[in-house]
Amino acid sequence: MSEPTHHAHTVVHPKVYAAVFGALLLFTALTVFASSLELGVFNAVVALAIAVIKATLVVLFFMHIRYSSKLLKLTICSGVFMFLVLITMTLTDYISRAWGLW
Amino acid sequence: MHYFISPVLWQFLVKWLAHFPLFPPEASSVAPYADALFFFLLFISALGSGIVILMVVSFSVLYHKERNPEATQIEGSTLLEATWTIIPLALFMIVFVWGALLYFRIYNPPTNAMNIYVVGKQWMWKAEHPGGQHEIDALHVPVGRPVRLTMISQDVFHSFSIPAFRVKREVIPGRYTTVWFTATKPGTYHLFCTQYCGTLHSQMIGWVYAMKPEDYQAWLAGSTSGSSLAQNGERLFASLGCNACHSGNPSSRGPNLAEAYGAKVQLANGSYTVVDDAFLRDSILNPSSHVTAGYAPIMPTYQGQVSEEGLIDLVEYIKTLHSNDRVQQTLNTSLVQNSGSTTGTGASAQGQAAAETPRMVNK
Amino acid sequence: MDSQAIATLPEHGHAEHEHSPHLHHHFATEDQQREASNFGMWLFLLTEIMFFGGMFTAYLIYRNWYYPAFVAGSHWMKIWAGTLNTTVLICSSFTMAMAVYSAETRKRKALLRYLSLTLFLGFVFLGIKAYEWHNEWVEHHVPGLNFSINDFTHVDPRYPLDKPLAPDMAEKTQSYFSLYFLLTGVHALHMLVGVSILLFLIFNAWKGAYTTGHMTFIENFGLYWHFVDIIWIFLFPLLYLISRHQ
Amino acid sequence: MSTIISLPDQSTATLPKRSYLNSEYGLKSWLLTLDHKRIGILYLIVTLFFFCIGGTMAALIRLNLLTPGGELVAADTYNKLFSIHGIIMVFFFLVPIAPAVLGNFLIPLMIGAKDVAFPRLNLLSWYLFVTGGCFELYAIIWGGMDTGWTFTTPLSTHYVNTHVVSAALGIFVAGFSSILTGVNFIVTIHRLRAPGMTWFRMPLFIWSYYATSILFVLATPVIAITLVLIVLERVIGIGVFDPAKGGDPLLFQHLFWFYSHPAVYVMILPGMGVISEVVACFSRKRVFGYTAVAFSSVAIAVFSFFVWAHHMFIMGISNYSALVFSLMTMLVAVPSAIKIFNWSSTMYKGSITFDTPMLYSFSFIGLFTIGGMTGVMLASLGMDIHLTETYFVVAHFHYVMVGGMVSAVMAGLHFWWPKITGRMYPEPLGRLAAAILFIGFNLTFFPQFIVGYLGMPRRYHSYPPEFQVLNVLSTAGASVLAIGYLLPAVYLLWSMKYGKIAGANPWQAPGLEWQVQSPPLTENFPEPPVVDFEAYDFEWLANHTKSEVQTVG
Repeated sequence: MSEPTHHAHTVVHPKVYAAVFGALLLFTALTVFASSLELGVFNAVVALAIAVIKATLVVLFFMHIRYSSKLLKLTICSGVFMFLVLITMTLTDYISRAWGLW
Repeated sequence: MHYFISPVLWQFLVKWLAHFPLFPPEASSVAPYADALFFFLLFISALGSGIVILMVVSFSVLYHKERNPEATQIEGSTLLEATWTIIPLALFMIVFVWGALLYFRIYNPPTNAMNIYVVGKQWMWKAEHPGGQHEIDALHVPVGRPVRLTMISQDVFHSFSIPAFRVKREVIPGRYTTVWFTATKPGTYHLFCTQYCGTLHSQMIGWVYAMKPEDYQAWLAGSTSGSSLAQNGERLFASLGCNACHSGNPSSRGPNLAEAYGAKVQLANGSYTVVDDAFLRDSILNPSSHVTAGYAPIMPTYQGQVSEEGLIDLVEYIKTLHSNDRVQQTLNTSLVQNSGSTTGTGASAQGQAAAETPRMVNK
Repeated sequence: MDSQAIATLPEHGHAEHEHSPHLHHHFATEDQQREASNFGMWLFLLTEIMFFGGMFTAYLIYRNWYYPAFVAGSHWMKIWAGTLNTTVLICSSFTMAMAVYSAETRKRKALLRYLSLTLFLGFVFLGIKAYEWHNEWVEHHVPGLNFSINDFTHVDPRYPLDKPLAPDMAEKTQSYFSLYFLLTGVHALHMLVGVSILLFLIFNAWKGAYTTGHMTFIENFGLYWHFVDIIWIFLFPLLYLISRHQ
Repeated sequence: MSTIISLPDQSTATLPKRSYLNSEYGLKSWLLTLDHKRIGILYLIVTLFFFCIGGTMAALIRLNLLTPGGELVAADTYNKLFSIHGIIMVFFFLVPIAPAVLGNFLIPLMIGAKDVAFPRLNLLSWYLFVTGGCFELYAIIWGGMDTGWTFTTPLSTHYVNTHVVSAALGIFVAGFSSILTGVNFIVTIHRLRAPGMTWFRMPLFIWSYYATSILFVLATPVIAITLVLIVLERVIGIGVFDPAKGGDPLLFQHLFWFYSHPAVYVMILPGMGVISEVVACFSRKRVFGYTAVAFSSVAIAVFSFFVWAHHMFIMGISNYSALVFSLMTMLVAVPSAIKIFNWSSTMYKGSITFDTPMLYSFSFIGLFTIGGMTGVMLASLGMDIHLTETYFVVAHFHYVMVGGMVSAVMAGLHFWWPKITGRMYPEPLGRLAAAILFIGFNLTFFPQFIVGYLGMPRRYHSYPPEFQVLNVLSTAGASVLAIGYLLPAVYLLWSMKYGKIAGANPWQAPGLEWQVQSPPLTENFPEPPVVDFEAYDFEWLANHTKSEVQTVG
């Protein structure tokens, strides 16, 4: 096989889980707090950035991707990439309609 | 051949076979451009297919098993593969640029184009000329003059297609789309709905009559309905009470509409936009998204109260509005009319028209 | 099954794997089997990303178009409920991770405890969500079934600074609530599926199925559960938080 | 080194005593089987059943178009006919036929695995497919649907009263069958290759199925959610696509085509894989530029995600988007062109025989070239305005899907028929059928290019009389085409009982699947094979057989 089938299977220590759990709770509190501030456009940016960080933490530690093969990392990246393609290419159409005829 | 079948049938067959077209007429100014691209595309298609067929056939003959019992293993050839990557890519890029130029030619109307409105509904086309001429499943246009169609659908997607002009555009509910053409040859051409739109989709067809300018003028004069779109719009404007706020007075609650069409306005959210047909239509239906800077968002929506034809009348009226004299005049007459019951004064002609207009609404 | 054939394979001659009852015949080793099912689960999660992708696209477009309606709509969301639910889900993710850990370390009792906790938290989440939906039903905010724009055309007593929406924009709050019910509904459907699988898992774990070293199933379920959590991590700010400002 | 293979006389061969076909008997052994080969055959039966339905609809459509007035059926019946034809053919025939039938049967055999990675999931996806099919049959039998296969909103949500909901749910359920099949294939190809089967030793067939599976996994969920929205819109009226409620019907188009354009490549990529195998085998040569062909499969899969809005050029997408999507569409045409040229050059200095699969491949190359070039015409913005929504488009995608894909499926079915059943079909009839199919196909669909450029819109129940001659030609061609489909059905069925015994490797092909008996054992390989040769290594095969003949004889 080209991919190693004997991948060292890491057992993640509960301490790591607890730390991630704490961080997630912290970020939840932070995002709720941030939503009460008037930041204009940055309200959305901050909220989404925090959501992305939280999701990344979950994927990396709870879902063990930090300890997984390159194949899995690539798989997830490709999924996220296609998701972004769907959103951005559709949205560019909507945004650029305002440019009218040219 | 005709000895074996009945002469009548033979004659019928000959007539049938001799009188069917293989190429559509070129009747608009863009048609030759479209056909030029088409012939170029046909040429490269033939070239490509020709090369492939030549390769397949000649290899089949040359390296048939009888003739060449043993195959010579070849890995590939980077040079050859690069060749047949780059040459098709270059050809496709030419096609892309050419096609894009043609696209802009077909979809960007010249500024001096005359405007005709088209409303699509299951299953008919209604065309409305600015002079108030209405037609169903037909469109009369003059030769040699750019014509812009502003189109909208009342229900589902339709598609307005005139093959002889090589133009087509989807007609969408809730949004104006435009297409333009200059007819070059007088004649009668097919008009199709090409987007599947329900049971009688194939009956949503009609004819485009391209006429010499003088014939067109005669037709216009002969089929007038008595009042132009702008006049209808004016009556609707008054009957909906638009003039109460859009009176043009400096103190009025709505923006001044005279000479508004084509101007650039600032919206309440700070962005700038050009007032065009679509903007006017959307402002009537969704006013709160189109509030002009400096005005309060108090305009009610007219969604569901005005038909697409009514909206066209209003848009056409606002387009032709160059001063507010008439608006104020109507305002006065309707005031007079409103107070008519108490004062007993007779309503003016325009007031009567305004009273009649509810029939125009929700037709 | 010809186990002789597997033994002749040079690279995979691990004797202890051959007779494992969990090894399917078409895999050479248990590691290979585990990696394969792990990979398969991730591919399935990719389809889930795209599945939600369509709804997120719709959400972004309409938020762009009808921002005031989204502001008004999200003002009716109960932040405390959303925050509580986010916390509940994060806790359940943690207990799920711990359950997987317990299975890895072959502790049956701990596994049972964590799975039951996860199940409990899953029910708490669904309960809070049901409470919110019930409220929205009472407030006539369910598009298509029970909707009235009344709340948006008049000043909301809790947000006295908010201006009431014009009727045409108030109509567009339906877009917000459609997407709200669509997104939370599909998410809750995933939760329901997850909860049902959890019941099944607990039953099997009670019989000691996952503490013998074969834990692919529980691992993959963990991935699913975390994924549902991630979806909520995005839904919470999108639906509750980011549109609260004019 | 010589590539001439001298096999012992195959005519005395007998069917192997034990095979996947006779390992178990009874309906239950088929319906509960976990064997990928049996599941492939289950798929074959169901997809061919749907093909018969879709084909009947096509025949009625063509008959109705014989006369300009459309006298055969009423307008709404006609609309139901083409809607059913489209939905069945796209979602229940073209999408599953090659991946689910040939892929299920061959992928494990070709990479030296005993089964796909998740056999139970595989069976589940067949049941999902059948369930989806039942929804569809329900919709058809209880009155049909008349939305067209594109479900254009707001027509499908507010303006028709037919069985749109069950049709959409059927596609939704069948979509999960595609997704699970895709997951299964990707994992199988990554994880279950035999020792020594590196990525660049894999047959090109596997590469193109890998690309197809990526499309399955990433594109199908989007149409699933879109159809859910359609159903919700019809049932409770949530208004996401309804312009009256502030929704945008163009959003539906975006989401629909985000799946449905890649779906076109789901339909054609497996065909390309088949052609690579067949052309190499009957030219007795390695495919010219293996790497280029392999990567162009992946490139097609990736690029196909960036082109969907070319179905919407005239629908009022922004000029900017029109430019971007037109450009991307031009780019996706390049890998297809590379493949065509590479297949043609594979024949150079080969030792070519014209067996039935090879004839079908020629038909594929010819028809797909025309289909591809007309695709470039449609991708060209300005040209698209005139051509789209006319019979030109109809002809174009039939050239790609029916001319291309069905030719490829026929090539594949004939090529692997001896492997599937252990018996040969009558070769002369096979060649005749291939010729009839090619001629019938061109007669049917070439006139449609002309009538399309003349402007005849698609989905018309009646049409202006001047288009009649071309439509009559087309209908006449369709009757020839029908013979081209019926003839193989007859002789393939006949050959299952009476065909002569094929032997393990009737085509003397070097692929792994040909190194096992036909029909194969349930477990495929008694011993896991160790692959020490490249794909299409005819020299290896010659040596291998020579040494075998020496040791046995």
